[in-house]
Amino acid sequence: MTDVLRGRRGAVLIALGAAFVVATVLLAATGADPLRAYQALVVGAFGPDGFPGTLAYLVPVLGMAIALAIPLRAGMVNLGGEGQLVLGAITAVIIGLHSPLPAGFTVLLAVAGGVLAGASYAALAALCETSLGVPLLVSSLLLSYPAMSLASYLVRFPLADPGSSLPQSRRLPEGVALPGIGLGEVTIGLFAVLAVVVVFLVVDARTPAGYEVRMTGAGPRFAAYAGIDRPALTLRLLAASGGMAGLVGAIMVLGFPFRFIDGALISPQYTWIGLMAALLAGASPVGTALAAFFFAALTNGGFDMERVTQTPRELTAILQAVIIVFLAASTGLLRRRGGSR
Amino acid sequence: SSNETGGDGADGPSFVLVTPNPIGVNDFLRLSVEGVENAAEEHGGTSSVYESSDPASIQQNMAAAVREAPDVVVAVGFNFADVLAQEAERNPEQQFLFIDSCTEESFPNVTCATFREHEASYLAGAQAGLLTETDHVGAVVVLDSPQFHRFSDPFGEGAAQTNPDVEFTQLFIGGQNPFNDPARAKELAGTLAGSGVDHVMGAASAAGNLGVFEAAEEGGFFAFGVDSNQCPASPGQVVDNVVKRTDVVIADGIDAILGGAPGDDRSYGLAEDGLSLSGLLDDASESQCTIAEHPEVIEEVAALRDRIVAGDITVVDPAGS
Amino acid sequence: MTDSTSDDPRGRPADAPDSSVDEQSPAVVLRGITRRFPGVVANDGVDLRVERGEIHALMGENGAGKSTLMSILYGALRPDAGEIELFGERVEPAGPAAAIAAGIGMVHQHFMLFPGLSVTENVIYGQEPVRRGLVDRAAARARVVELIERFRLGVDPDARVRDLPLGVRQRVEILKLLYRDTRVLILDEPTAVLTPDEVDRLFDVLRGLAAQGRSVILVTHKLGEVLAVSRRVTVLRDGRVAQVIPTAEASAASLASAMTGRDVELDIVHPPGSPGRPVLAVRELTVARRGGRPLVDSASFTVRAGEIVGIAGVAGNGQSELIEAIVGLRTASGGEVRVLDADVTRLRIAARRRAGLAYLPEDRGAVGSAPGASIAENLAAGFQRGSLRSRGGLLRPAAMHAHARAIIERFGVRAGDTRSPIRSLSGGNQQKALLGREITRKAPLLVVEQPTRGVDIAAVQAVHAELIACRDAGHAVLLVSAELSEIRGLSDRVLVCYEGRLVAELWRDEATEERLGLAMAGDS
Amino acid sequence: MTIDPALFAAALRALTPILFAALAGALCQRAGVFNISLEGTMLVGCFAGVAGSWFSGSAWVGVLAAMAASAAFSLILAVGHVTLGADPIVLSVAMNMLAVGLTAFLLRTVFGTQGSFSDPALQGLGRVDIPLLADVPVLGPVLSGHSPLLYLSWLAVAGLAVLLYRHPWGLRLRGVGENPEAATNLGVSVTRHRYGAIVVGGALCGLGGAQLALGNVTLFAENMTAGRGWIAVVAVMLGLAAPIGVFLAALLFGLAEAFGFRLQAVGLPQQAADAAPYVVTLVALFLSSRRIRRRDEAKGTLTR
Ligand SMILES: Nc1ncnc2c1ncn2[C@@H]1O[C@H](COP(=O)(O)OP(=O)(O)OP(=O)(O)O)[C@@H](O)[C@H]1O
Ligand SMILES: Nc1ncnc2c1ncn2[C@@H]1O[C@H](COP(=O)(O)OP(=O)(O)OP(=O)(O)O)[C@@H](O)[C@H]1O
Ligand SMILES: [Mg+2]
Ligand SMILES: [Mg+2]
Repeated sequence: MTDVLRGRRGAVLIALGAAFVVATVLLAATGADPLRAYQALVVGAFGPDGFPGTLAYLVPVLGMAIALAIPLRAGMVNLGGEGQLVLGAITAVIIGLHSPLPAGFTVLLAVAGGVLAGASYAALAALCETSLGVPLLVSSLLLSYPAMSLASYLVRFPLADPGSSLPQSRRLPEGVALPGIGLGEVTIGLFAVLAVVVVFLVVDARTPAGYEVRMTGAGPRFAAYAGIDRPALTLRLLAASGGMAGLVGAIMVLGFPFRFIDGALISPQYTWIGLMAALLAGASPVGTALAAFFFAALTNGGFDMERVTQTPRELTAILQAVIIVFLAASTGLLRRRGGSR
Repeated sequence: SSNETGGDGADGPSFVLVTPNPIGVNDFLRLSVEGVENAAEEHGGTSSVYESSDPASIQQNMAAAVREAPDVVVAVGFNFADVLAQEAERNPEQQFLFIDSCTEESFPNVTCATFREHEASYLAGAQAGLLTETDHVGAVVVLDSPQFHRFSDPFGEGAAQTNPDVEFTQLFIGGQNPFNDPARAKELAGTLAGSGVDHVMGAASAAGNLGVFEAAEEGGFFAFGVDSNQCPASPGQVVDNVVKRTDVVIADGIDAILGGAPGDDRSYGLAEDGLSLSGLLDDASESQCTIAEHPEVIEEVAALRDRIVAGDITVVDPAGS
Repeated sequence: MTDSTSDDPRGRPADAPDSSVDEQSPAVVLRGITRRFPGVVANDGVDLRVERGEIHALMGENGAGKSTLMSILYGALRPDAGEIELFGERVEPAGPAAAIAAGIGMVHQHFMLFPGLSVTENVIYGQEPVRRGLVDRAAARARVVELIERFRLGVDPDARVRDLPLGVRQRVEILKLLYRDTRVLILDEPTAVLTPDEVDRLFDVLRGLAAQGRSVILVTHKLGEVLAVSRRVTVLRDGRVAQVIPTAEASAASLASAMTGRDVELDIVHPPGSPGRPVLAVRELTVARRGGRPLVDSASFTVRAGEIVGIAGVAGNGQSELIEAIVGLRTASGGEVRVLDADVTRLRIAARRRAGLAYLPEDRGAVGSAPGASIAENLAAGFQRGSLRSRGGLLRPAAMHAHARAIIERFGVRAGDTRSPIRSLSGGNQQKALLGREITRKAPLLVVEQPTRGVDIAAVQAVHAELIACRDAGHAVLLVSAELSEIRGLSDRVLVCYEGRLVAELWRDEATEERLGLAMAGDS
Repeated sequence: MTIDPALFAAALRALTPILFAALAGALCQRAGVFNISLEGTMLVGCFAGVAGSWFSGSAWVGVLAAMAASAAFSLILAVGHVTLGADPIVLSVAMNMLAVGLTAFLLRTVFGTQGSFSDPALQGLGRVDIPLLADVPVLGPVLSGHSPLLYLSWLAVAGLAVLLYRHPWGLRLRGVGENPEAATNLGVSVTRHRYGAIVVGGALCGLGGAQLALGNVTLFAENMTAGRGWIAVVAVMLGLAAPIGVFLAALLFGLAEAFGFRLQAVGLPQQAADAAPYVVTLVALFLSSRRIRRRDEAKGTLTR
């Protein structure tokens, strides 16, 4: 047992070391000073100016990572996170713009609406599998596109901001916003996401439902035999997953710039980075959170590296991909060691 | 990434340009970089450029630019509206030059410079109206959104002005990556040609327009470019371009701010020479644009420009409120 | 091979000499094979010698190292020490491909088939007949059909394997070896899914092969089979060779004690049960199949408290489907299932379990357990919403582990840490643990399928004792087994399934081997 | 809107790059590898195709360069997933990111430009007129006069079908996908077959990229695959990873795109045109899976 563990730590260290070497070579090859680049990366991620940015980035990345980890724990892959995220955001905006209630209630209603929209859309993907026989992987991915198109249509026409030529919604009324926490643009949405992580952790480790989810992931036929109702579970897990994605969407639009901008939630690839974090960690709550934090820091530090050193921006993308490839390979190696044979 | 230029101007003024997208072949952004660099040289200062890739990095870069506390932060593109307003409010000492858009509220430390692209598109349309043999012109447009209608709608109106029989059709690229899909842009231009269009406005992004020009070359029809002189990309196929003189505008704006007159809303159109057509510029004969072969059209369009400048004709802004 | 004239049941070497150069050398010689796994020495200096034309039995308790040794011979595992000699030549282990090329073939206990491919494709896989660069499908099919007919295997060469019942899949595995013209056949517990008749047929085939000079290594726990078909026996115990004797000099008792290292009472006779009120009542239960006769055709029977009802039948005659319909893994198209007073026909599994059902499925690897999950997690299934919760509704890890420990101790499971994955237990120990879990539920009705398949003698006896104890505690037990001796030894009543119908119901005394055999062949 | 030969010709052009990538995906799926790196691998092919053609002056050298570069790129998935056991989804997503960064980086270093590269001297693949067929009234304009790679893609469909269902390698590959352990036990190397599928798939993606960058247009633009690799992933699912099925699925997308263009001209919102292919696919999947499900129900293997 102990020597297995030693082997694992070794594999991770080797992988990180290898990524580091490749990154250094690439940096040096383009004439950049690697030391200065790494310094910029670390300062950009954790320095006093950079850390709020890392936290701001952490909210959507961690949120989406948890959203996707929830069904992944039962072996179900939700590839439709982008659609659910966008629907949650646009719903929150619609409520925020049109609710007649006082601002505080409107915010609560918008968050609830976002969660509900994401949850019901993901549940639709689940129904496609359980009632129509279209595999979840496919139905969730395919449903994602019409949702994005719908949001795109809404902000160009009915919700369009008349003052701007950008495809974006009108700005939410004054006060319809999540309170900030005094760190850059970070709002209490961060705590909402962290709270979900804790709930996920407890449910996963300490409740019958979490146990049933894990067993479904470990052996779907065993789970069926043990009386776990897969269709119902699929529906619930996807609703939870989509609800979380919708929550992230609502948090994002209820913070700066207080509106829905077409593509703003898609192009930073929050969903895919989150999915990678969840997959790398085998969907375990703590592992997923750590991986998400690592990616958030890496991405945010990358901005600084780009600005401070002379590295071309393409190089940052290459470096990130290289690091991910090596990480994936090392966790693969781990899984292989830990598995049979 | 950032590019610092100017060693001798260490104690002159400093400028930071923040872009909304990677610069790439985006002529509009390239001209902006030129404008900032020229201004730095002229005033004996330094300049650097922060390239953004998505909304998250726009926010990051803007914050970083303000932390640098240069003499002027130059932001290009409507994507900055919210971020700039926020930073301007928080940092009243910092001067901002906002190109191509303006904040909703006005701030004393924000100078805006916007373009009336529709005026030039209208002139390009007028050329198409005069030149079309099928009485059918069209446009290939990145997205069905107000900002891009400023290029396409006035083009149709301009054509109708000079040729009342003309029919106008516009198609939108869309899809998963509208700004980088030359193959789809080309197919759309081909579709237009198939329905009888012989002059196409290419408002299909930098990469997309290359697809439009290829289709023109293969289909034997004509196209119009935007932002800068695109005629050399496909000599013989590109009639003319809607040129945005971002460099001029940036230099102008920086002069105004350093000269102690910040906070203006400046609008650039045909009258201010912030916009033009390649064919109406002095070096039209070297532009490789086919319009050079039609002096009579140039003449007629120049007259039209004068009427717009004089206020006889008002071109409607499709994105205007 | 059907034309074999050898009457000798023990497969003496063929009179016709083999044409190879060194005809004296044995087919297989293993010397000093050692293989360690973390914490265990699975094989510890094992020697094995198999002559040409010999059927050699390899015996041993669960975990004795049989599979490991065979995997080494087959090239799937590398030994840490020792040498391998085939037909007089020293060989270096170089993977299954080399072993296949050297004439070694193996039927694994867990079938190694491609469910989505046809029988023919499965058989020719890796050694396809080729014509003009492409697979010669006509030749392949002809060859497979010829083998099927010659060995009376009764397999449809065009069927998809995923549509075939387990018993037939076994025959596909054997077909694969026959097709490859294997000179040394390794069969790991090949009879586990076969009926007596099929076992006889298999043995005929094996004897015929031996008569041709081929060698067979038979890995099994079944004493009767070893005595019936093998020429010599090697017994492994704790990774070492405990005994090598000619079968003629062996007896069931001597083999059993060589395996276990102690004396084993073999002929245990269990007293009959005393049936009480009906617990399971099945009425006219039907499972339809599109475009064919029903998989289960109006089955009706009752199981009472305090009795064991056995269901016998040739694999593929609807027993599995009947059980699945009773436990709720399959939808019935007609009829009724009642547990105690509740009609459960339309209920999901969870509800049926609540109504009083416990169930040990046939496929313990995929259905009965989640192999990668821990022992504690596997044994908690069904208890997670019950005794393992704290008052606040949370699962208590300590309770989960204590629960697993209790089952492990009570049912004599040999297991270390309850946190290690259940697949790290040997088959027999897995089986005891899972049965323990189901019995611990104390449900009025216990349905068990093939409870001792692939399990060693000591474990068989332990499982049987538990089933009897369960019955005597007043539970109703429904037992499905392909093992006639098991059915006869445990059941108070026996039902025989043939082509989806229950064709016979025999009381304990009536259920002789002959009558059961006849009924299973549809001749009632 | 008119339905004319040009519409179908446009559909065929639109489908070709998708088809190559989808065939690659199908091959990998058959070998048991879930490959969603098609987008990035194709993009690498676009760049290598343009670079190869530019420096050699021959479009065909460009095609070979595209195949070689994409095949080499796909080795990341092969080594990472097959040899090192990494998760294929994570690797694929990273590869897609890497391809965007790498091609942009190379565009900057090799061509000294950003965003896109095009030059009148860059050799494209040109068109082939098929004798006789070109003169047939309706069929001629639809089927003749396309890039040679378009015809090659049809050969690839047929070739892949023969390979998978008639060639020993194909049988072994399908077995590897169905039950790798069983394949290993019959002496068939899972590693070698998966490497084969991934690398051949890479070369197919390279062909798709070459068709896009040297056939559909003659230029390279950053990220120019524009989601076609993802459509290919969907086409693999819809086509059940069978060559003909994948072809039909890709054709559906091609038609949806070509029709979408024309429907725009009569007032269909662009966003609706964008969403349409996915909705159509979902419905098609629903209909086909209903058939499969009815069969399963008949067999009673529905697990509750
Ligand atoms: N891959 C492995 N990793 C760790 N231990 C193993 C592995 N394979 C076998 N063992 C161990 O080696 C020993 C011998 O196992 P083996 O499977 O050879 O026994 P067996 O005689 O075939 O048992 P059975 O009758 O249950 O099939 C057991 O203690 C087992 O736990
Ligand atoms: N990862 C592992 N760690 C520890 N032991 C393992 C592992 N994998 C397999 N084993 C051991 O190897 C054996 C697997 O061999 P085999 O396949 O013969 O088991 P089995 O056939 O299920 O057992 P049985 O023959 O009793 O049914 C198990 O008994 C188990 O003890
Ligand atoms: Mg074994
Ligand atoms: Mg075994």
